[in-house]
Amino acid sequence: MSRRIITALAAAAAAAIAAGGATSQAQAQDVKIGLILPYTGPGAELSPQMDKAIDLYQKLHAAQIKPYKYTIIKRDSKAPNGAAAKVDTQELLTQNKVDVIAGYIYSPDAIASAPVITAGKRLAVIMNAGTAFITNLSPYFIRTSFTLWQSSYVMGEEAAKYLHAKTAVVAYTDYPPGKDALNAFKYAFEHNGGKVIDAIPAGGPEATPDFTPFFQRAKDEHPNVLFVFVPAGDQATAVVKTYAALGMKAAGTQLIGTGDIVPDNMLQGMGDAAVGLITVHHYNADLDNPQNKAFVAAWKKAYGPDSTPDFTSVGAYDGMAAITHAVHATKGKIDNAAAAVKSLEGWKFNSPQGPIEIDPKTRDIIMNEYLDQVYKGKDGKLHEKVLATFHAVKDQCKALAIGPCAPKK
Amino acid sequence: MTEVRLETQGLSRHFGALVAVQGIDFKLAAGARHALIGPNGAGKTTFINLLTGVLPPTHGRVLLGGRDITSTAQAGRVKLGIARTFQINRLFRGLSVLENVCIAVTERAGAAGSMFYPAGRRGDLIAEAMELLRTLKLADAARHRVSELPYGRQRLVELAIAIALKPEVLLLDEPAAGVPSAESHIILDAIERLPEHIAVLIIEHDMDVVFRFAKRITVMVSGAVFAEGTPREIEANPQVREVYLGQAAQGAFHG
Amino acid sequence: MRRHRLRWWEALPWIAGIVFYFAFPDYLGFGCELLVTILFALSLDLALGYAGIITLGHAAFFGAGAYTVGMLASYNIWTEPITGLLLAALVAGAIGFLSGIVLLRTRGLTLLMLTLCIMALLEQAANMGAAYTGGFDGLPSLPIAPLFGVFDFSALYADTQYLFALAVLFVCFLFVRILVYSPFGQSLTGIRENVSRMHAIGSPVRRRLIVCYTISAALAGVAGGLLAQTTAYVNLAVLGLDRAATVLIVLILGGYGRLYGAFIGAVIYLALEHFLAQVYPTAWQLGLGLMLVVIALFARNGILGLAETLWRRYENRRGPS
Amino acid sequence: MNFATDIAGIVLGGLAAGTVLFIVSVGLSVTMGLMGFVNLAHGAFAMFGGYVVVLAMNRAHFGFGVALAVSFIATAALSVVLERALYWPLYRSGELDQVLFTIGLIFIFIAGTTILVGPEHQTLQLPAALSGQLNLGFVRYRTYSVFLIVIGVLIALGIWLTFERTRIGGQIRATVDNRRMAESLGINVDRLFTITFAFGSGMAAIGGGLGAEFLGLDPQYPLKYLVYFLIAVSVGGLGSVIGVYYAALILGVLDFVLTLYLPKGGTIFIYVLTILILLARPQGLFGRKEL
Repeated sequence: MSRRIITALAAAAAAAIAAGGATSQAQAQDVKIGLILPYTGPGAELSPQMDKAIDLYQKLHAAQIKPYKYTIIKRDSKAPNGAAAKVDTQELLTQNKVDVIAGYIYSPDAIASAPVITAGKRLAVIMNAGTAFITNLSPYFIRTSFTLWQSSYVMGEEAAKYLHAKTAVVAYTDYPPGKDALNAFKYAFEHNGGKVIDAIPAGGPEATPDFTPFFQRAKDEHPNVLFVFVPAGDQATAVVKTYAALGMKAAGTQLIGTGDIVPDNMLQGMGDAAVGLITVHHYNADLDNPQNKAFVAAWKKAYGPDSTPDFTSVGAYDGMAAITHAVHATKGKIDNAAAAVKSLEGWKFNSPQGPIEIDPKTRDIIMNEYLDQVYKGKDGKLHEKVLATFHAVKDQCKALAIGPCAPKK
Repeated sequence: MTEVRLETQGLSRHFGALVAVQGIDFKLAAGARHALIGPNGAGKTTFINLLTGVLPPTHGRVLLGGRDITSTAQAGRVKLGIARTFQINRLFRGLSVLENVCIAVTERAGAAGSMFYPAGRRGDLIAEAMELLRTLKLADAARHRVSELPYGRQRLVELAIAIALKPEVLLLDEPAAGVPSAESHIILDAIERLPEHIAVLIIEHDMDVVFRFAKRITVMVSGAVFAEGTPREIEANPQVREVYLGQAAQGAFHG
Repeated sequence: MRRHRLRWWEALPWIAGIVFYFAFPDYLGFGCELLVTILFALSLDLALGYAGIITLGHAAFFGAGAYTVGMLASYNIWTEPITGLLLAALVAGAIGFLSGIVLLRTRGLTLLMLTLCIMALLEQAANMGAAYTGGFDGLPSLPIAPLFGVFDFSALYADTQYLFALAVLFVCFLFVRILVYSPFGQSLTGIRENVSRMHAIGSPVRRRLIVCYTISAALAGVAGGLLAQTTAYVNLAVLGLDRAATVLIVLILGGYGRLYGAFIGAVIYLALEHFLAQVYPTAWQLGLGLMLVVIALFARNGILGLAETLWRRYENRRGPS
Repeated sequence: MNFATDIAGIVLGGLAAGTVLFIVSVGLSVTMGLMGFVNLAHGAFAMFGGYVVVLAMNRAHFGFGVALAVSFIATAALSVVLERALYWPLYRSGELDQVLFTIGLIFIFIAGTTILVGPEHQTLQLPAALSGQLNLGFVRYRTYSVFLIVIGVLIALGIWLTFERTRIGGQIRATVDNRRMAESLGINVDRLFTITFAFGSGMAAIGGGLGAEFLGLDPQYPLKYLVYFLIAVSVGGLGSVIGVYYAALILGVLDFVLTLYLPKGGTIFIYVLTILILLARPQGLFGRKEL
């Protein structure tokens, strides 16, 4: 008896699944995008910046998207432990039958989901997760954001070449992006004649530590530059404030970092303490190119004059552009992951951040990096000016085949 | 005089500068019915805690059947045959009356560490617990949660748990405390029916209880033994009357 | 005293577990998470619900088990799932035993803080050893050998994992069930209900607590190992306060010291979280918070406690029978 | 840098960090000690207070001091409402039910803040007089740290005097020691709870505002720092104001010096210190009764 019930239930379930599959076939013009971002938990403040960019892309490029229509199904990846993101990925693929997966702010979320992406055979566009080796974990990953090796490597070179620094202290958040930043900076700086005299792990990514003891230590070591990586967020504000409050500039130590310490949407909150900081990043809202001017103008029109896009927004925006390209290139059959990935290998795009390309070998982004300095504009607000531009920068971790970045045999 | 079961020699306990128990030499005979009385704060409960090993003494020794148990831990003394009840109930309030007693019976029988058969399968232990409940007239409440019983019957459970350990020495800390006088007789009846070989030391304020029950009385004042003797001797001792009773309780003393 | 006898309704969770497998093949990933959480909550119930050991650091053992399985698999030393779980139990149990010896002389808030700090220490150690543990990014794509050498763990549908997890939970549940109704379990209950009375009846309280804590830790280790196997992934979060606090909430919500509280709590908490988050990805915590507050205010000892109170009231209204 | 200025830097830095911890945690210690209520949501009141300060300054353009005062009053008022409506029925419940309730409350605060204000973190712009560096004669140091230390001393002194010298302080001490006795002496324990709870929450609000410079401020605040508050309270000893003060300062300075000289140890020191202290003194440094 019970066996019959189970069989009946199973049959009903199978019918339901078949019906679901049929509807997605019927509306071939409809492209379903599963978007996985942390809408709650420590990463919650990053998601709206990406959501807004995704909405804005669809608004600005409705003509390019046609004749296709995007349906975006949002899922919360919650705390950055990979578990929720993995189940989200599974269910988006098996229940919602999405054609493409996008998002992933935290690297563990993308790393945990990699086997599911491979088994589910769908294109997955990484819009923020930065650990360099992620793209090795599944053949269907492409990345439109960045790795810490790109910005930190250039910063390491330029600390030696442009700033003529001889000694540096590195303070970094003690998790993989921080360690990547440290390794990349150290590699480049020391290959250009500099010397990293101390590397200080400064707390974890969640609770904001008191930066005073770390910076006090750095100050006492009198380096030419203090290179800092912390996740963009309230830690960045605390870094800039502590640097200013300890009077390190007067003591002869210049604060430098990746753009994470001066995220565009938080810059105004840092006040004068941020003036003069030098960073390397692939984007800032003041970049002078026509795509960015249009993008920022449209953003401010849509979300108000006090709202500003930042590098996470651009990662999401470019990710949508990549999806649009793949949809057209595969004639709507973007659910054919191999074809979709193939269409994106070597894809070039004029992004608000400047020209970008997807490296056909690594499926990772190739982008410009900019050496920026913060200054106070005539409008009384803080802006960034570009001191130098570095073209077509690849992820150096994979280029140099360091550690887990070396392709697995 | 019969054989001494429990003995203390120069037993003292200090709490910082406060001397709670001061050089007590005390003997409890086998099968004794012995009462310990004294005003509040005289150190009676501390004395019990020293006897049971809850507190280590500052000075002095505790002997059980001639053997020095001063450094034996509380659990060890229970195994040697010293059981006690508490002035304020310490019961397993969320469990049934039967379970309360069964926990004690199982522990005494040395079966409480067994993991791989249900406790309910030890029919012998349950039967023993039920038998005990019957003698204490608690059998009808066996399946009730302890917290649902009237306080007087809860005091009986308190007593039952101690008896279930089959002690040689039983220390009762105000067994009728807090029980409405209308119900206190059930406690007294139970105490009177305790097996004769058990040496019983009872702390009690109610002089009716003390004189009905005790064959011997020790009076403690300010942590030291003030007087000891038969009920008649104690009753006749004018100093005890004065110190212990003060002015207020004149006449309560078997008057 | 005859509570150890099986009752008909005790088959229901397992029937539901099997029906779930056939009815919701797309939800098995979530199902695995649910089963792991139930097992973890069950292990906590043994320590907290039965022995009254209040801990906010149980993820220490969960994480130890997860890392045992994860690191052995990641370096291709040991990938067989069943023995892998036994090893996880062994490692977690050993840590439970050692920390139990040190910690279990304290109680209340002190014990809570000590368990919490031990867990935090392990988490920090795992972060410092990121070269071996993978740290925050974790150990990716763990190879897990097929079950009995035949059934592969599927990444997309998690079907083998689900049945395996269900079987593991069943075995562990039987073990816990036997334990709590045994004389040993009875004496744990005594310790929870009144520890000073247990001393007074001559119970070796500390030894019992250490034994209980060790078993509980070993079971938590199995749960952690199971997580590593079913998700093929392990990272620092398995040792985090997040996981320890969630399992505590799950258990209190369901009702502790009741064996089935772990089931009820996990199902309601996770299902609410999962499905609310699908509908309101940004605001689901509001609904979850409201539910916790309401349950805390109107139920004593969780949902099962509430059910018991209601049942008694109903029986009383019907009059004594 | 010479040795003396090094020491001064360490002491000032550590004291400042400890002071923040003290101001946020002191209310928790008193309410947990007094009522035996496990109020894990204490940090939610600190967050609420911090948001009131930031919003009052950024949107209503209040001064820092005025904003702090407004925040104290607003948070205390909110806490009275919650205490009478929701906490009160749980006083006689088990501590685990209280844990369930307060965690639920944290979720509500997190979600509420996210929905009403947004998920992004808030920055607090200090008045010019408090930013930059201050010359103390023997050393130049971060002005705001010095300011915090002074405020911390004043608050600790104020609370201590209230406890030792006023009627209500005496009542609180009596109730912490023995609630039943206090009730039988005719102390209105219910009213005392409400007043203490409101005051403790108000202090948390001040801490949220004053500490924002170091701890930041976002919806995750109540969970992010919960462990640190609990550590300060348990190390100090439940119900002991002075205990929390010294515990926070000791932990602050020791953690500061250890992270300064052994940064590779990460956040490990605070946990090691807590374990050692609690194993040596389970009731906390200044606690009189078991936790």
